[in-house]
Amino acid sequence: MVTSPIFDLRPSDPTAERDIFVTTFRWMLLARTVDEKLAGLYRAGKIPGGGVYLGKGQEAVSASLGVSLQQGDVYAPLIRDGAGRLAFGETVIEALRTCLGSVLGPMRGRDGNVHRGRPKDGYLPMISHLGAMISVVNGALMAKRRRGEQHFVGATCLGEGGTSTGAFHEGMNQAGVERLPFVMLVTDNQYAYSTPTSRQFACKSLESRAAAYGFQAHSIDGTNLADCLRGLGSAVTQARNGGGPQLVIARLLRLCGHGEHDDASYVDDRLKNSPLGRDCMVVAEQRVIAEGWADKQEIQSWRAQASSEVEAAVVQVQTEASPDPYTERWSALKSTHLLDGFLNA
Amino acid sequence: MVTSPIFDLRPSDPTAERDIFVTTFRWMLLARTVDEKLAGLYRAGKIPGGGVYLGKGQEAVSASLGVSLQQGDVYAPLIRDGAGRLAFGETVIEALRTCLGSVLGPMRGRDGNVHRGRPKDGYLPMISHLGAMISVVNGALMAKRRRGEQHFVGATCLGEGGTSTGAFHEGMNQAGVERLPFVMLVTDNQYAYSTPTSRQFACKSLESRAAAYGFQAHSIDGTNLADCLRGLGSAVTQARNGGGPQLVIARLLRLCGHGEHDDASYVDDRLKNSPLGRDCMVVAEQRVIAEGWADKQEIQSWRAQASSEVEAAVVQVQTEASPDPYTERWSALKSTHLLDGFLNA
Amino acid sequence: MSVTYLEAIREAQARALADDPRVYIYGQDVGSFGGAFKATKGLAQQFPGRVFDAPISEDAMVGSAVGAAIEGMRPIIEMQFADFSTPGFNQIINQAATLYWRTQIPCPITIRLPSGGTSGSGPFHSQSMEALFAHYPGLIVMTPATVEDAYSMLLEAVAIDDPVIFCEHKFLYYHLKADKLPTESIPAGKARVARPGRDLTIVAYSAMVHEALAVAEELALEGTEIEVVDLRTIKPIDTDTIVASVARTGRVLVVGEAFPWGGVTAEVVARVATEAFGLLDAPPQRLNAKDTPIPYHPDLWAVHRPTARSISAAVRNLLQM
Amino acid sequence: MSVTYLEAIREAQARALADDPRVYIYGQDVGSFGGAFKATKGLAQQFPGRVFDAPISEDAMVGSAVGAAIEGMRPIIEMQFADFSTPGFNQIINQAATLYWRTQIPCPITIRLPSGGTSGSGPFHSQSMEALFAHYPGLIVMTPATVEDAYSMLLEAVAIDDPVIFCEHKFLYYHLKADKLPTESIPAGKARVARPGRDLTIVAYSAMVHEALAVAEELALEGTEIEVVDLRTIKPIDTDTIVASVARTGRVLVVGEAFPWGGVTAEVVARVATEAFGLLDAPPQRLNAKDTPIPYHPDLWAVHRPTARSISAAVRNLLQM
Ligand SMILES: Cc1ncc(C[n+]2csc(CCOP(=O)(O)OP(=O)(O)O)c2C)c(N)n1
Ligand SMILES: Cc1ncc(C[n+]2csc(CCOP(=O)(O)OP(=O)(O)O)c2C)c(N)n1
Ligand SMILES: [Mg+2]
Ligand SMILES: [Mg+2]
Repeated sequence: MVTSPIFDLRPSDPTAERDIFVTTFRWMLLARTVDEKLAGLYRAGKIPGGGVYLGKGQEAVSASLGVSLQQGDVYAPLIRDGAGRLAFGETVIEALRTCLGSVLGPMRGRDGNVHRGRPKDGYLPMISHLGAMISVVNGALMAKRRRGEQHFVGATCLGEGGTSTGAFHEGMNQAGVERLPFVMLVTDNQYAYSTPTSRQFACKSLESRAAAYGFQAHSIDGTNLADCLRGLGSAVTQARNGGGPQLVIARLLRLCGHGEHDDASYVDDRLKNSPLGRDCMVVAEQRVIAEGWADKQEIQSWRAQASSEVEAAVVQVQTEASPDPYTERWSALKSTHLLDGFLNA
Repeated sequence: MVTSPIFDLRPSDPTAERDIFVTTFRWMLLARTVDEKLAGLYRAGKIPGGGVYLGKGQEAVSASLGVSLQQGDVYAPLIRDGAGRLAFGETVIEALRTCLGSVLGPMRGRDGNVHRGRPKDGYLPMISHLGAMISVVNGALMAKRRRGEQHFVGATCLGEGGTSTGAFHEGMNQAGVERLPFVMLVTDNQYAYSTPTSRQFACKSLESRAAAYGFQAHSIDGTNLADCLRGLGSAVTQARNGGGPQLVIARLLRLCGHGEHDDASYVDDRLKNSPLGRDCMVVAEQRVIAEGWADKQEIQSWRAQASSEVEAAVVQVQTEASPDPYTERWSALKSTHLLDGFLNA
Repeated sequence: MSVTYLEAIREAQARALADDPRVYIYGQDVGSFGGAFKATKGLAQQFPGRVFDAPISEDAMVGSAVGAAIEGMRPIIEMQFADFSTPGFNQIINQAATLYWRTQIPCPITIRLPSGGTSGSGPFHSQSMEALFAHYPGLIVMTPATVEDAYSMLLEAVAIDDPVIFCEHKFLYYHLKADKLPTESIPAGKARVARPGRDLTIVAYSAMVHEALAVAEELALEGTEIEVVDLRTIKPIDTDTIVASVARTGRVLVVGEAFPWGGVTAEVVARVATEAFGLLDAPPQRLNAKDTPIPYHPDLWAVHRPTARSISAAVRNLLQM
Repeated sequence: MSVTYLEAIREAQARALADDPRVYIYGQDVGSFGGAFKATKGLAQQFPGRVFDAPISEDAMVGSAVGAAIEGMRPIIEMQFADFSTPGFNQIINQAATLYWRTQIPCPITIRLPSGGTSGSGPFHSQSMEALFAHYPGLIVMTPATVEDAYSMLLEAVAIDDPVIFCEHKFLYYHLKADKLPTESIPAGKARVARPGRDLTIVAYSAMVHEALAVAEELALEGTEIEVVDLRTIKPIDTDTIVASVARTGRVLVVGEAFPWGGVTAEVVARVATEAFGLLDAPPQRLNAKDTPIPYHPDLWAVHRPTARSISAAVRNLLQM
């Protein structure tokens, strides 16, 4: 894992609650800062592709998974995992390069926004088709096991809507049959785009799906960082220690539109005013202060540090070249000798 | 439902246990007779397509679903449902015409063996892709509901192996969301072709999948006709009476090869010698005798009746024409004006 | 008053719902939200219970449409993007497309695929999948290029007793406008000469028709008259109209936005070669997208797909042959 | 000793497993049972833990292969029938086929599709799906027609750093025999002149090569020399070899077993029309299966697909042109 140049947020004592909590909180802060910047760039028409998809309200659960993973693990985040990506080792500049279309980004302008990763480092780039990453993670874990690696874990993320896909089912079932060290994090943010959960599934709780695949189930309050750290930490540890596949269901409310183009006016006010509607950033900050782990001023300095990292990255990325279609290698194959000459003339 | 000409097996008093049991048993006998005939024709090289897929050992569970359904219901049987098909209203001759490639069969030689049905009568012809019929039944039920029909039920069948498909998941989930009067019968016959259940799923029991979709679960002993009638009768009744979707898991052992080309040498002897390995025909016959519902001689006469019906049908079908490729209408569209002239020249 | 391509699609669905109680619309977010692109805006409110949200289950969406069709309904299925029809692919080609042939029971379903590239949509929200469906027997594949066709062909699609894959182009959704909805239309299965000419024929469909027309405009200034044939449906293909055009011009360039191996352009060129061989003054030519996934970055995308610029170059080249 | 096409496939897999520890085989019933067609017979026993059964989950089968490939493995995935690749279609075209282009990480997976028609297999166990995969960038599609190619191309498929769709023809499994396995081979991507001739070229692939050769035999008796080109891979297509053949013969018939809209025959005819226009003495022709699902009944099936008989008729017709 390559960490962000100025942000090398490793807890100094990983057993100390304060250290982990504060570290994760700072990843959340950084992710929220990136997201807010992206929203601003979007409104200013500065996103080449035209769209951005944010993780507002989901930072706690996302970052908690990211910090629970380590080098050698496999991680396939999804659409609302800006925080987890950073915590796993993505740099701010990688994120921005992808969203702003810099040719220096990991996807070199070929793919954009949330579709980014670094497969060599175990960080897999999602395709859009929901559920499709699960079996890819399975395969990576099967390969690691076959090679005799040990103590590794694979994890991927999905919204509650994504659990309705056939790919989810086949992937979960496969992880169960192979008894992989796999963590499936489902963040139930109450909507799939505009679709409420009542139109998405009829089970009493998504946790009930764990038994259907031989997974162990965990429930977490996604608005509460402490609970996220506990639940995901425990799921990852169990998977790592031979406990087989784990399904973690986090509950919260998406605090943004599906994408920044969406005003999310369909979101039920009762949900907004319910405990699910709490902002995990606020809840986490309150805890930091209540525990005396940091004061307002210190938090303010973290925020400022996040801001300046993000601003600096944006400035740098905006000077970077976009991909040049005329020097671009228009080839989908590694085996150049097998390119079809007629099509590539 | 058109019933078989000589077999009009309706229980005279549907509340009388004897009547239902004996009626169902006789459908089972008829189905077993058809299957044995098909196996013989297969060995004699008389099956034009070359393959047959039998339901040996699964007659009780299959027929029990068939007799539990009624006119106006939707039924999409699968590969091992010869008995259920007959009980639902397929005639022996229809079955044989399809398997022997008579142009008078419901599929007119275009499709064969188990791929047959009469959609107009609610009897849907399966495609091969496992799990694909579930959502088709859902759609038919949604249409009936939309039209204001009442007290109808839809049912379909699958092997335990078929539950690993994405189509199974999406269909089950959809039935749950729409809260359809739907019965999903999964017959766990311990193998999917050669694959044992340990390589197919990791849940402790397939019943656990009911909760994942908001279904009610039922377990039945597939070797025991009484239990099949009870379990499927109750599931169908509950679905019919507004109880929402029902998942029925029947356990037994496949007593034949995957198809008649397969000697099934991979089947574990322990399973053969376990209660799962009992032949439902034998178990049911014992019950008939023990209860004094019929004696050996009467049962023998039923068997003879089944045989003569099947033999007569085979003789008739063998005189029937096969499809003629030169008069065949080679068109996949109803809208003949939209046929592509170049392709259909 | 003016009406966009997208509004035409909405209006056609409104009319289909109003005219025929057997019609309903099912897809992700199509209900009270009105769809990711707003193609069903207001319809759930206007037709209570007949426009409703699906789970993220494309296989089940299509499968259920077939079941409903067997029971006499005429469902419209909206895929959120054409690209997400892959999980529904099996039900489309093996269930819907074979039903009539197997059973003689018609399968009148319409599957709407918001298709094609728009700037920044990337590899998984930009695909033109018409060729996959056209390859399989039992499907009709429509690719409307105009506001009028978007409206009248969608109404036809719903009325047709066979499954129709309706490829509506996202690039045309907002920008393409007409004065009003049409009252008459060419029937499905017939191509349209979108612009007459005598020097060269461009055969195109969907968004590429407009790129072709732009090239025709450009070359007209130089005295070259390009005939543009809009295929309208790509299964069936109206070979006669194409051959008649080639008979007039002697030169043909076939343009498609899809990937270059196979697809509509290969099929059209192959037909021209077979049916109009003697009418050709030069080898028939094709222009497609590049043989890579569709890139995210607008600068890459603009070169990946054919545009007026690359079409114009191909036309000039062909005119020299 | 003689070796069948099917045995060649088994032997190639045995050798790939023996030569490279990164290779494994995954698919329904491929383990101790040896596969529905016995293409992996004995391999699970010979290579413990490296040949294992999958659940009935084609999507997950392919997805996991991509994940394993990212981690450096070289999986072989067996689909039980090509027709059952549809539930795995999304992972093939959107995950496997785009991985290298998106990330520069190679995706060396081989997906074996038991393809094509055999008597009585019906609409869902007979399909030739090569065109679907060839249309998508990022895949190599092989269609071996001989025992030798079945062996050497499968070994190549496993060695190639890109996803390969290996369409093996079920009709050839048992009947096609060779004396021994080859020690040398033409490289993938190159077509082969299966029989030289001067009067007309038949371009074919997979099982149709043998129908074409039968026709060439038949016509040779009448003094007509047919050249038969076996494409071997249909993505890429070896245009040069085709054009060179057309240069010799001036006439070309392209034969495929797949459905008639689009596909290999359209692509080849389109290329010939574009690249060899001046070399043609008559319009290029195609012959495909009929535009309906594949019928179950042997009598229908025999007329649905091209055979020596219908090819011969098409050849005679083309020779008159
Ligand atoms: C197979 C598939 N169908 C449709 C889509 C279009 N789509 C993208 S995101 C989305 C909603 C996802 O909802 P959920 O899984 O709950 O995640 P959330 O956005 O709420 O985080 C949909 C329908 C898709 N990406 N994949
Ligand atoms: C999607 C799909 N993949 C593969 C197959 C091939 N196939 C046909 S039957 C079968 C085994 C089915 O096992 P199960 O569902 O347990 O039913 P059983 O035969 O035991 O009754 C397989 C793999 C198929 N029909 N559909
Ligand atoms: Mg959600
Ligand atoms: Mg089974």
